[in-house]
Amino acid sequence: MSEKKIDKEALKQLRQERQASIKHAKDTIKTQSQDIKKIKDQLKDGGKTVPQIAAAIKMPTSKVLLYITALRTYGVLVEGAKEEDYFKYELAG
Amino acid sequence: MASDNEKKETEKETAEEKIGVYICHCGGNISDHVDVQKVRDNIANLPGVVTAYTNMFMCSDPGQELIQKDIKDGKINRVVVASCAPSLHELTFRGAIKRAGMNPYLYEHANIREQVSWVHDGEKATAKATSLVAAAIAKTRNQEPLDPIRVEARNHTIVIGGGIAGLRAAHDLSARGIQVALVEKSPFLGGQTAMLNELVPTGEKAGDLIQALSRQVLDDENITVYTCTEVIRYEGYVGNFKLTLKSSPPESKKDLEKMALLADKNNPSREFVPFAGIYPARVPDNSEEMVLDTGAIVFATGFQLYTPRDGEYGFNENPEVITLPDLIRHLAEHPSSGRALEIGGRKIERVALIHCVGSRMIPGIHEPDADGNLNEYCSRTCCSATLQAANQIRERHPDTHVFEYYRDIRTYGRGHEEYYERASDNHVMFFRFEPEDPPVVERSTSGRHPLKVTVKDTLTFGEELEAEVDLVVLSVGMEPSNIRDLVEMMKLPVGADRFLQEVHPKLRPVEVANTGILLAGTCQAPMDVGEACSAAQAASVKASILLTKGYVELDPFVAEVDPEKCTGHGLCAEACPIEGAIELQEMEADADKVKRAEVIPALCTGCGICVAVCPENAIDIKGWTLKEYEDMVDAIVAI
Amino acid sequence: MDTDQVMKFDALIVGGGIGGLQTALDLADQNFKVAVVEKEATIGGKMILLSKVFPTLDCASCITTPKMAAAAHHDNITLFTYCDLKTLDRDTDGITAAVTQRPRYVDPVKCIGCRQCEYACPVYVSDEVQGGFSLRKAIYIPFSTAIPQLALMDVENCSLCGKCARVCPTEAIDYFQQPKDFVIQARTAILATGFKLTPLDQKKEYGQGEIENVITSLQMERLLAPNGPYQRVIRPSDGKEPDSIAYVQCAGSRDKSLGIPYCSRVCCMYAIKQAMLLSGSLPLADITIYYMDIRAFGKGYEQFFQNAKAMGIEFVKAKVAKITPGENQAVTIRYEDQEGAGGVLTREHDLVVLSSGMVPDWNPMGVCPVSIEEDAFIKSVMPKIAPTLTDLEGVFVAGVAAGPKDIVDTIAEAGAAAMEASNYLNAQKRKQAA
Amino acid sequence: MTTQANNASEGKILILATESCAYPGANSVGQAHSSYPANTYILRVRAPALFPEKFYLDCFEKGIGGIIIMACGEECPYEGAYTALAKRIDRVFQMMKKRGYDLRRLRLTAICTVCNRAFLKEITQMNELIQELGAPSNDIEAAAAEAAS
Repeated sequence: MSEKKIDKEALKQLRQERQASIKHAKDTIKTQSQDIKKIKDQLKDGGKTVPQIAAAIKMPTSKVLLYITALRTYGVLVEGAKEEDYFKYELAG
Repeated sequence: MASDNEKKETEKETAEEKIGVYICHCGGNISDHVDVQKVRDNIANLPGVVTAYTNMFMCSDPGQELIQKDIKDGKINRVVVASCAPSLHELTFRGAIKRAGMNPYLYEHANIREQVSWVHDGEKATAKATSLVAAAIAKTRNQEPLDPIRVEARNHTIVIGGGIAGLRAAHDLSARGIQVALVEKSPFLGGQTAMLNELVPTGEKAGDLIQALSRQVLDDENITVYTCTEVIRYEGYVGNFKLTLKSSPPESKKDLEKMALLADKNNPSREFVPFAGIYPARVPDNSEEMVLDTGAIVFATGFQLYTPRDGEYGFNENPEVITLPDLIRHLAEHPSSGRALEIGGRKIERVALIHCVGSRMIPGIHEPDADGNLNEYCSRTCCSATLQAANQIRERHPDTHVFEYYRDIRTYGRGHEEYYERASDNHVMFFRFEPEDPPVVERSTSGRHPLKVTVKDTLTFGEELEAEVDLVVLSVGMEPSNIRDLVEMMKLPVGADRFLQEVHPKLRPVEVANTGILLAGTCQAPMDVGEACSAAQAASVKASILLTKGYVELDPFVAEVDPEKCTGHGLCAEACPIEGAIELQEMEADADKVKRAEVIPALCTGCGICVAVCPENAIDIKGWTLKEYEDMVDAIVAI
Repeated sequence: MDTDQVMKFDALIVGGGIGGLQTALDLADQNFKVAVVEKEATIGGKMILLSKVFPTLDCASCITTPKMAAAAHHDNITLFTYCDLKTLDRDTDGITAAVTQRPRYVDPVKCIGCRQCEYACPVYVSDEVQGGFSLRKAIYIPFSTAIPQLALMDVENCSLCGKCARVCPTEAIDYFQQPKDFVIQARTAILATGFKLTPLDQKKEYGQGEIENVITSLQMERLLAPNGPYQRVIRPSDGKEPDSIAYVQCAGSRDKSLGIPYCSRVCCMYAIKQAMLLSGSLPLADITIYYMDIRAFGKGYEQFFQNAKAMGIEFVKAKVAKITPGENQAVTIRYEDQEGAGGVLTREHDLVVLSSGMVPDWNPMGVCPVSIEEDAFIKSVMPKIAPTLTDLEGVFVAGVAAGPKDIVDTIAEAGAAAMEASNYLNAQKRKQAA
Repeated sequence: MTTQANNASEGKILILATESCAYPGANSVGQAHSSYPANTYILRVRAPALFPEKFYLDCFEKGIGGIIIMACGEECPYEGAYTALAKRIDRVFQMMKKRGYDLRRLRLTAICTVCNRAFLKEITQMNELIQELGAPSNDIEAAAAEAAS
């Protein structure tokens, strides 16, 4: 019990020490989850290519591709069929 | 080898299999997707299984202790662990089993994380995990205790070739405490390096380096140097090779020419003689044979220079066409400082250096030699050597103009690019040609210079350019020395480029398939002096690894013949890719002389080709038997 | 001083890339005790990040992982990853190195490499291992074949949300971990500190790394690797499958304007290799290599080059003068043609790869009294007959630390360094006995 | 032989994966948490050249639906083993043909340590095939029927 308490105290102090980076990380999480949600929303009705998504949500194509790549790595999205020079990406499962 | 008593003891121990099965949760990694308790229940009653547990972390100390306790209590004599990939923890559990006093090969690992819980889920995952554990149980049932194969190794190495790589290897091996015999065909040490003068990029004299290394070798009581000596017979295997050597008076024209260089010297013994090498001992008067036992063999048989065909760039048809080594020798022997280079009293005002002669040859464009060989490879050293010669001429003889004809300038080495730059600063003129349009060397009719070189120069967009010159120098490439007899004798692998072929350029770069034979230097590929020494040291370290323990320990996973079943078909020996690894031997059976297959474990790689071809099922790879696989398939089919 | 923090070995190897690992194995197999100090969180160096390797075209991971595993499991080898070398010096007693292990914020004994923390972590961070083309988490395992398979936390990007600690099945997360200082004593040391790519941010003519779809050769390795970011080759600006790909050779080598006059030895071959792999995966794409001299000098390399030519890869002898952004995210290359008709020409490509060269990844200054050459690589005092000797007795050098070289030459030199080190150890033993 | 035993295992795919290439390749798929059909059983082998022709035919007789040999290809660490294997598989195909087995039930392929996509592709294709073909005994019956007609 007491050990946990110390833990909590220490954690509090650590949060204090890392204030700046924690704030930065929290902001990042917020932006990222908004961006990711926008991308995922675009894919609800089926697969889309990077330029299609980018045009719809007004985000640079390179940024869309970066998110899509990460989401594929963590199993959220999968690659779909090819449309002209681009691949479509779809929600997994 | 275990004594009979010990053997019986082990047999008794393992006669009735008592299998302990340990299934890991991996902290949820497995148990979140596989019902591990159900797997345990499914397999607990399989034949031979005496205990079956699940555990949160099998790899942890408490997990390992669980196994060790069961072993020490005499409860089990076989172990199956079902957890992550064997690459992660197979050795962990083998170690734990060994520490508990049991043979570590009475163990099988079922991979139910990477190949089950991380790729499947639910009932299917549980069913598959059950099958894989059942298969592992089936496999252990017939397992036998195994011991690594130990082959006594003689603390001795024979180095074949007394060039820079051979000297380097001999010195290193001796320093490591290994006895060395250095065998050199010619009367000289120093090989092709002795034919060089200043080395790129340090400017060191090749002779000084040879002298320094040879001194160390010749003064070393652990090294015996045999010049004028060749290997004529070979038998044995790693740790226990037997080589027959033959020494005889020198006969070759080259050797006799070099011998002639000694004539002017008073006491040439052990002193470097330029363009000959070190002459360490008198040549023998008669032929003599001797047999040496050795643990490893280092090949340092080096290279020979490409000899241009008659008429190739005018070679052998015009006395003004020479090779780069000829030029190097001339520059070394005539350190004159006249404003123009002179050769044989002839003033050389303009010289053409042509790269890639006998290197980078292309089928369909270049002509193969009499044996149909074409040197498609780059000889690696000639670009820098050519530029060095060009700079030397320009800096010593400012009135001599130098033209270089090249395809690509390959001054890749540390400090080599500087030679290229210096050549530009020295106003060496460069012409670049495509292999299909090489420079043409003809006699000139103008009377000003004897030769004329015409080239389609791609640097001036394909313009045809003519230059009259007094001398043409051909930068000849490297070819492997003629060691056909050794290759045949030792069944050495040779690449398409005719150099000796390593097992794999990155995994085992200085080894050949024949364990205990190592490659040092230019017998393997073109290299410069530094690279050849590096390679020689890499070969030496492999020999040290093999020999310094006094024995070679090899994987126990080799073929084993059941003499009861073998009927002497010999199909195994035919199929075996390794010369001598499995052979028919005559032996006594029921007072009859019969032929039976016999494996030399030190030569066997355990590939199993022999297993597949034996009509009697008399051969198996220890630790990976066919029966074990069949049992595993049965287990997979059954559950 | 706390004696627990002094560890003794026969040999200390600085760098756990392919060169360091080969030296370690060659020493350990002779029963010498070896410590390997690696600054990254995993061993394997640059090689483990490559796709396939020339001239055999076998998978780089398949060649590297067995050596990594062999080193990790070897009884005589101790790996110290995520460690900085503070100082390395020698006196009459041998080598003393001060090392600091950076905190992973994960207990290496408890972590089982299950990556549950990574999946749970909510922060995405640029993944350098994937050339910046993908995102990893703030707690992560560098890649699937990393050794050790241990997670590490990047506190700069951590929000301390506690999710990782909650999902960890072994309670391995330790937010309070501190750097650990320790001392390694050894009788000999081998420097195998490797390389990094030539920096291109100074090269104005090539866009200073600012032009989309102009990537480095190591980034292309990731695009070609089967476990790469996209698992296929598409261009990073928008995911288009490229129709035309160009290589700019000597981008940062043989270039006095960058202070790198030397040849980096590997770029010709890796460009040819990548071109071959590209023409396999994108059979319709045009592939162009702009070069000065093709330096295919190793065993089997020239034949490899000729095969590439025969496959239809276009080699243009030219000096690339300028790279600029083109239409539709394409890249424009202006070059001075040195063959054919000559003159200054312009061409557009979907993707441009800079064949970056090698610069040393470590400067011994202030850390270790070993000399470097003008090229900033470690000085070899006998480059011809003993290439791995430095000017500090008992300290040897292997691989790219002593100048650019390819994997084959690195591995050979690693063996050479191991030979020198074993003979040095042997001689010391004899001296002690006497 | 009971038909029941056959039914139980008609959908099983046996994978012989080499220790140095394909087996770690399968683990890499696991590390990426990519899903694939669970009726796949991977046996670790040093070199698949070990197995005689009979082994493969026995497997089909035992009811294994498909076999994929995942070898190292030309990177095989055992000299000559890959060539020997390729030749043997040709003979197995001939014998399969004679017995009436669909030749697609046996595949020889090269898989590297990080060839995740190739691995998944091989498995998916084989799985689709054996779902379509059913138990190997079906092939024999079909072949017999064809011969009779």
